[in-house]
Amino acid sequence: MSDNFDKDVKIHWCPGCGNYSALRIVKESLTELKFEPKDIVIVSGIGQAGKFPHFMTANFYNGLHGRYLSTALGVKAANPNLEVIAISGDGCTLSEGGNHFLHTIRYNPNITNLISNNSVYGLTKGQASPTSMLGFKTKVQTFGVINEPFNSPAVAISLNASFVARAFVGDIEETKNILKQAIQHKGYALIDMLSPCVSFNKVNTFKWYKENSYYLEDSHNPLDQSEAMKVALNLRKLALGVIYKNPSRPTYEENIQIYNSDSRPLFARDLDKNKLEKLVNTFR
Amino acid sequence: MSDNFDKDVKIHWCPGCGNYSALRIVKESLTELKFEPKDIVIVSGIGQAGKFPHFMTANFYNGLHGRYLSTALGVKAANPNLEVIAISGDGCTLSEGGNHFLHTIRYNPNITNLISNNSVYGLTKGQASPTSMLGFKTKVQTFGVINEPFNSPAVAISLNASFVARAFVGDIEETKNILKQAIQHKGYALIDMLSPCVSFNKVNTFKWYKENSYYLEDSHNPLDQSEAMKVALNLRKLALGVIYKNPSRPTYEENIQIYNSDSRPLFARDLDKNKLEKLVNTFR
Amino acid sequence: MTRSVNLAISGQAGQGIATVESLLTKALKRSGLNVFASREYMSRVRGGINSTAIRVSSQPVHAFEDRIDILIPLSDEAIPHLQHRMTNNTLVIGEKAFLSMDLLLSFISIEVPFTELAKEIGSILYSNIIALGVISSIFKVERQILHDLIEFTFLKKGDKVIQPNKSAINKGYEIGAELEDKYEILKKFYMNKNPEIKNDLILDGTESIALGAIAGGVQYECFYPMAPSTGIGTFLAQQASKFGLIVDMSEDEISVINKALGASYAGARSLVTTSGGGFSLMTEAISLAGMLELPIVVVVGQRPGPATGMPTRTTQEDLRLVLHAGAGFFPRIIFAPGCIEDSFYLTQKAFDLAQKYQVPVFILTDQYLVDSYYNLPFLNLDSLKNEKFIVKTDKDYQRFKFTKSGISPRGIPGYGEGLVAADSHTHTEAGMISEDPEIREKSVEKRLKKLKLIKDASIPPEFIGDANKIKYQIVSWGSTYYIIKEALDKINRSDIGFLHFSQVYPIHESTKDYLKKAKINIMVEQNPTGQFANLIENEIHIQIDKKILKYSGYTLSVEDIVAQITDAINGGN
Amino acid sequence: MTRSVNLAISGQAGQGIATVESLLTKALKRSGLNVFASREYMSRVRGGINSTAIRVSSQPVHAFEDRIDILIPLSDEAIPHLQHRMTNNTLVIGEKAFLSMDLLLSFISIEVPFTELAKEIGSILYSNIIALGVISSIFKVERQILHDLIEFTFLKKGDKVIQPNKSAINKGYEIGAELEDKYEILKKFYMNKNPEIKNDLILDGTESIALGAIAGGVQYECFYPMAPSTGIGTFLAQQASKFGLIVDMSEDEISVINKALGASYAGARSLVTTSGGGFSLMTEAISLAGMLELPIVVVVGQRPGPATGMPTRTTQEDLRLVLHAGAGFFPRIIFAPGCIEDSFYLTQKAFDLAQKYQVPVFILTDQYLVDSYYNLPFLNLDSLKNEKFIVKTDKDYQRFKFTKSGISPRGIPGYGEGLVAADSHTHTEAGMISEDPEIREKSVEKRLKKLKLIKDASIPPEFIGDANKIKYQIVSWGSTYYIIKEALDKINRSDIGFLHFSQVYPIHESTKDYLKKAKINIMVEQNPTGQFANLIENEIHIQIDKKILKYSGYTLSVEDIVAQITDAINGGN
Ligand SMILES: Cc1ncc(C[n+]2csc(CCOP(=O)(O)OP(=O)(O)O)c2C)c(N)n1
Ligand SMILES: Cc1ncc(C[n+]2csc(CCOP(=O)(O)OP(=O)(O)O)c2C)c(N)n1
Ligand code: SF4
Ligand code: SF4
Ligand SMILES: [Mg+2]
Ligand SMILES: [Mg+2]
Repeated sequence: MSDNFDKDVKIHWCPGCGNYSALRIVKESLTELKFEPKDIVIVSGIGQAGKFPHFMTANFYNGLHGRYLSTALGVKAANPNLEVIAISGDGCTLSEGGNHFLHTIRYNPNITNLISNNSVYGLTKGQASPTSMLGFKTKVQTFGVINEPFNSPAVAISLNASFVARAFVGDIEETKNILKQAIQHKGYALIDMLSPCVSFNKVNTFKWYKENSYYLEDSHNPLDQSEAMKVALNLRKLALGVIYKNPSRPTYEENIQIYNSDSRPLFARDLDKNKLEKLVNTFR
Repeated sequence: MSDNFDKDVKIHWCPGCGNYSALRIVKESLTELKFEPKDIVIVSGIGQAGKFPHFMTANFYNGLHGRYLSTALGVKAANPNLEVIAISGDGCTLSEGGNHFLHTIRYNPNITNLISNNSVYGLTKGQASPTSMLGFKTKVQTFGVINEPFNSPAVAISLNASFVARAFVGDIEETKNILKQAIQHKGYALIDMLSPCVSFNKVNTFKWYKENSYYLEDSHNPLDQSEAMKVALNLRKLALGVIYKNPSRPTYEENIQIYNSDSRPLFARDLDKNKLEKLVNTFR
Repeated sequence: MTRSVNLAISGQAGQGIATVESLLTKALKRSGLNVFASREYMSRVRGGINSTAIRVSSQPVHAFEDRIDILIPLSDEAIPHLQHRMTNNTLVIGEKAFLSMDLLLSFISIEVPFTELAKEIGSILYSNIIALGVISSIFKVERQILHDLIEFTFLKKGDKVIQPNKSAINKGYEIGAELEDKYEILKKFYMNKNPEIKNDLILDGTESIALGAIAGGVQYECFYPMAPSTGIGTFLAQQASKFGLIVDMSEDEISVINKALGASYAGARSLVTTSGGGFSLMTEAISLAGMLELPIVVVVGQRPGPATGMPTRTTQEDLRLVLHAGAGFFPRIIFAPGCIEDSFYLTQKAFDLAQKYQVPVFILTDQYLVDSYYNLPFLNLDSLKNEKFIVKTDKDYQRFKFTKSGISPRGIPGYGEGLVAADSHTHTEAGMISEDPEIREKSVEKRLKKLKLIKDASIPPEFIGDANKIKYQIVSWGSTYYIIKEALDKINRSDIGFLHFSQVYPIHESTKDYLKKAKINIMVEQNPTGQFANLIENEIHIQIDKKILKYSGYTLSVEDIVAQITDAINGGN
Repeated sequence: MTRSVNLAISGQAGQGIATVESLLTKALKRSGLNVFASREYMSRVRGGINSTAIRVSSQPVHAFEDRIDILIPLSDEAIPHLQHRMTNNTLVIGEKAFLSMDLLLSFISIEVPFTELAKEIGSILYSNIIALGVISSIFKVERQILHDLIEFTFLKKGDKVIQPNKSAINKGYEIGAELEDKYEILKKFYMNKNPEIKNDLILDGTESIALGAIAGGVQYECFYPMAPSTGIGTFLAQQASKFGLIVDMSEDEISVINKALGASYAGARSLVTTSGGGFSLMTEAISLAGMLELPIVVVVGQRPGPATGMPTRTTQEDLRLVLHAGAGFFPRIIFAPGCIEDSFYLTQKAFDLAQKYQVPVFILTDQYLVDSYYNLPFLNLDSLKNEKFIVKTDKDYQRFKFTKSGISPRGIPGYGEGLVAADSHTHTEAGMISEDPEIREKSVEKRLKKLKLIKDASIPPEFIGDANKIKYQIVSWGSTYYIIKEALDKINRSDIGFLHFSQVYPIHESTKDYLKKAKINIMVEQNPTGQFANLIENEIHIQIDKKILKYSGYTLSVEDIVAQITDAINGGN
């Protein structure tokens, strides 16, 4: 089904890691939406989830830890025609990259942002992440986590993000469904994607996620910010599905003046020398 | 009234700047709460508001643009007995310092955080800040601000901050009242302090703030997160007063193990050589 | 030798000194006089004490002199602030309150009650414009030039602003005429005019860099405001829609550089503008640019540090920062424009080289240069090519192909059939993570090869003097160019040469020969340790013999250089 | 010359190689054999191919050799991965599936069906422990030592883990005995034991730095995980409550350093630990430390760059980064420990110097050193003083007093009657913002004075050899110390000396004399450009004659050095 996006490489993840399902979900969704690898840019940071683009066929930019949302925004600014999937871990996105998380939401670029959320630092071998639960013990957090868990959907809604969802990689079909909506959404679309780390997180396991999550009812109105917020604030039972949507915000690309009259991406453009000459002459 | 904290220096702010009132409010509140300058550390970043500590008598640490909340947390960690007031501008706190804003809230150190919010970059002469309104025009934002304004109280509540308030420097008595509550609150206390910039923000003037704000009724229950959030999400009419309070979160200092059995600040302690010797010997 | 009249206007922030400076320099130029102006100001929005220095001359002037011939004080702090630059012959024109006689300075003073006169026109705000009129009158600038400028400047504000300003100008001319009748001394400021320069450009360093960026085809400028580089972003923002340029004032410097690299990856000509502190935050991503081989132009406006330091003052102390920023090894290019023309041409060139070699290119400037301006006849746009240096990819495109030159043909996602990778790990030709020691070695050698290419193509230093006669050679880089040049003109000794670098890394191989020609090489730098002297030593293993270092945060002046070179030479070797 | 048996164990991440390594080295040492071990591993949690190299000897061993005498392959990639280090005499002990005969390598192999045997005990997980038993038996380690270690290691996990592991050990010993009967060759691995070392310490670089920090009185450690420095923070976290130490894993490296400086301001002995990329993000705050004159110790574990590079590999390429990080000029100290003992003592000293001079002190280490360990008799704690270097302030205390030495007495808020300022601008003695050129000059000179003091007190390089006989001198810094030392022992020529630096900045003034003694100075560094050679040239204006540079991401070995030095010398001059 997803052969266009398949890549014949050894995958670096541990057997059983949630990222395998995530990979399948992404590849299949893109295939089903009829994208070609060359239309797509996968932008990622550093971490286990950050290795994502190495394991599928597409353009990619695997940059620094924490900075991928800025990269993604830059890519879109330079060429709004590219479909950008920005994916990285909970640590990468919310810890090192917290500031870009906040501000990218404010810009509302038309990108799909998957946080592969395993509530732990996988690649660096098991420290607590911002989404780790209170009391979660590790080699470093020897007395357990003391910091309030980072509720990324709630924060996103508080910033009036234009699309906020949560998904669980254990459920491939539903997650594909959510992802496809996110991709088709115009503007920044966040998916807090729950993805177990079988090596370092013995609390938030596949089973745990299954037991501690539920799908939003059809009656849930994602257009109502306060209602969405109420849902998001509840961390005891994790809502899956599209939590919030604000279709009225223009995208960043729409707000970029220069694309109003000329839709060519930047690389296809040239300097207008006459205009420059005129400008220089205003300094006489 | 506040002579202990007064300082005989030329103040660098423009005549009419909201920071003058803020300075008075801080000095008087501290005096009324019977603090002495040597109990206090004012921690600030860079910006007009960041110059704050130079204009009053106290210990101070005027560090880098955007980093003052981390500094403040470090100060408290090393010596929980010091009373720390962390103050800086909206740009410093929410733009350069956005990540520390998020995570300091998660730690919940016992500090008072005043954002001197003038919705503009004062010191660098008039660019839009994260709290500038949509459409706000400047020399740089020539077509007006396109990014969703940063709603710091809402973000703080979404992270379950332990104290969230908004105040307006135009009302000295009420703001003192709010500030005193913030100082007395155990844990991180945020005040989004509206403070006009008379030089660069011709939209959010004293008059504008007066007209676009209201005091919360006594009936408002700051302990209810959803209710508080509703209040905070409304940017059309700005609520003044204590919006949210979560008294159940332990402070960061309370969570630091080493102060449980020994309350001495770090500088008063010494290495226990015997313990080190024992530890070294475990490697035989 | 160049004779100039040096005028200073000083007062508080918010008193409109910048307006006078801008109008006056334009007016003087349009009347046929050469001008040079430079500003010094505090990190304040209102109050404090700032000044502008304007040199007026029949010959071209391009450098800062300390000496003040005419001072217009606009506050009582003006004279104390500038007295070290005043002489017995300094003429002060101002109102009584600002003449602070208690300083017991001897200078010549002429009282003009600017404030009173301004009030008569309608507001004390006009005092600076009256002063502008007085000076223009003294320099015999046609009044119409001022009127035209006023009209142009306040076009949008309409007649109710234009009219009183014109009246203020007229008032100034009136007074100017009166003064000339009364004070013989004013005659000595008369200078021949040269109609040819009337149509000259007049640009400051900020404008020149920004125009250079446009000429270089900039398409994506990202910045976070920080003195002294903020003006570049502001300028570009105002030109953005005209030039199809995206200007993004971002949340912080880290996002700035990462966005710019993202845009560069997608094919945009990217620029970031910052200062030392903001640049520091970009360090990690500079190294990323090295790894991803993405073109990027980075303008760093130097200001004195460490840390916040003196935000609005000048220095040349971030060369080592820019040279060494980023973990690991990768090639880079550093330009340090010596003048306004350089600021334009080198910025343009920076874009070309960044694309060509797929490396970060730095423009190292400083507060002195960005805030200085003078007239110049033209900027040559004829040779602009802005080659794209990208390829349309085919199916098996590999972004990091090992080639003989070290340069891999650069593909852009969405242009061609191929896929374009960018990977921050050590990677294979296809951009896949690799831990293979051979891949690492080849990758390092690829980068070394590129550096060699870049070095071979670097700009030679400019030598002024008679290579066969020199015993001493002044070596410098960046913004001190004209200051030293004028000083050497003044000293006027054929045994002193001048070697100036506008490309400071990698340096051209001719440097060795140049340095060997002089018996004593004397480096002039505005930092306490001689950073460029160190760089030269590392690159060509020649030790600079003497260093003239200044680090007060205030620019070197022509007089400083004259004195210190004289000293250095007389101090023997 | 040291004779050692070099053992390698190689398999996938997650197969428990680290456990075997740790148990085996301890066991060998406790039986009276010297050990050296070092690890190389991929940036993976499971899979891939990793290895540990363990040298066993009657004499002390401290350096990495390429040559493998015995290999235990735990996966089919082991032999391909390590074949370049194998010889005709390499003995491979492993199961058939991993002996990959198709490589047509000639080596001696002994088949042992570890997996099968492990299954018999209850799980394939025990294969590595059986292997451990076999090796221990070959080296004649008393079985009880292994049993004790197993008990201690799995204490918390209880009997159901301890028992099968003991059985696995026993199985290993059984097989070991059988093999010895069968294979004459195993006899040659016998080595004399030295009971004196049974009680030695055995430490890796990570542990040694962490213990050094505790010895230095560390009170506040802040970090964000990043290979290869993460282990230090982890170690300290586990000791935190015992030593009254706060360990904070923070949101990012920028907060890390700013928190640590805040804590330092309030009187804590602060430490941050990071690697090149994370350190890059601290650049701005390093400059802040310079401006605020706050003590801070910064450990930078080097890994190959640029950017993410090779996270788990080794290099010596961030000297220039650490040396030049931060806008503006301010004094700093950089240590680069050469061995495990150095790692301890220099880290301890770093804290003292940071407090004494109120400057940032850097410990530059690398993956090779933090992941290497060997036995050593003791760590000397007797001379630990940890002087506080703070004063109780009085009412008119001024934090930045200009003093003759350049050092201002350091006050702490809340200790005494005075107020303590910290200001990131150029500031007066009281810490107030200043734009006064004289204040700036005095501040710069204050910093220059401190650098001078620091330089005068710096650690001289260690010279090994006969100064009067040497013609060649190998110069190195940091972690290559023992590798070069052993290589020079092997080469055994009296005309070659060795000069090693563990303080790399500022360098001791004796350096000049040392370098002048040799006709040809040869620098050995693991980076492509010779960063330390450049540093030396800038500091003392002597050019290093030759450079041996490695930059594959894999450590230099004793063999590498022997070959390259021989080459360099025969290449003549
Ligand atoms: C600036 C910087 N700091 C630290 C690191 C080290 N690092 C790599 S991945 C990672 C955390 C990974 O956690 P997460 O983002 O949750 O991804 P996961 O591995 O769990 O998928 C860290 C700290 C780095 N590469 N760069
Ligand atoms: C790293 C860094 N980037 C940029 C600056 C320049 N800068 C100083 S203050 C400021 C913004 C000030 O705005 P705000 O924080 O809102 O404070 P205000 O002046 O409005 O009180 C900026 C961008 C800096 N000092 N450091
Ligand atoms: S460590 Fe965790 S997140 Fe990383 S690959 Fe293994 S299971 Fe997945
Ligand atoms: S610029 Fe604005 S914020 Fe700054 S001092 Fe002036 S009025 Fe206040
Ligand atoms: Mg994670
Ligand atoms: Mg502001």
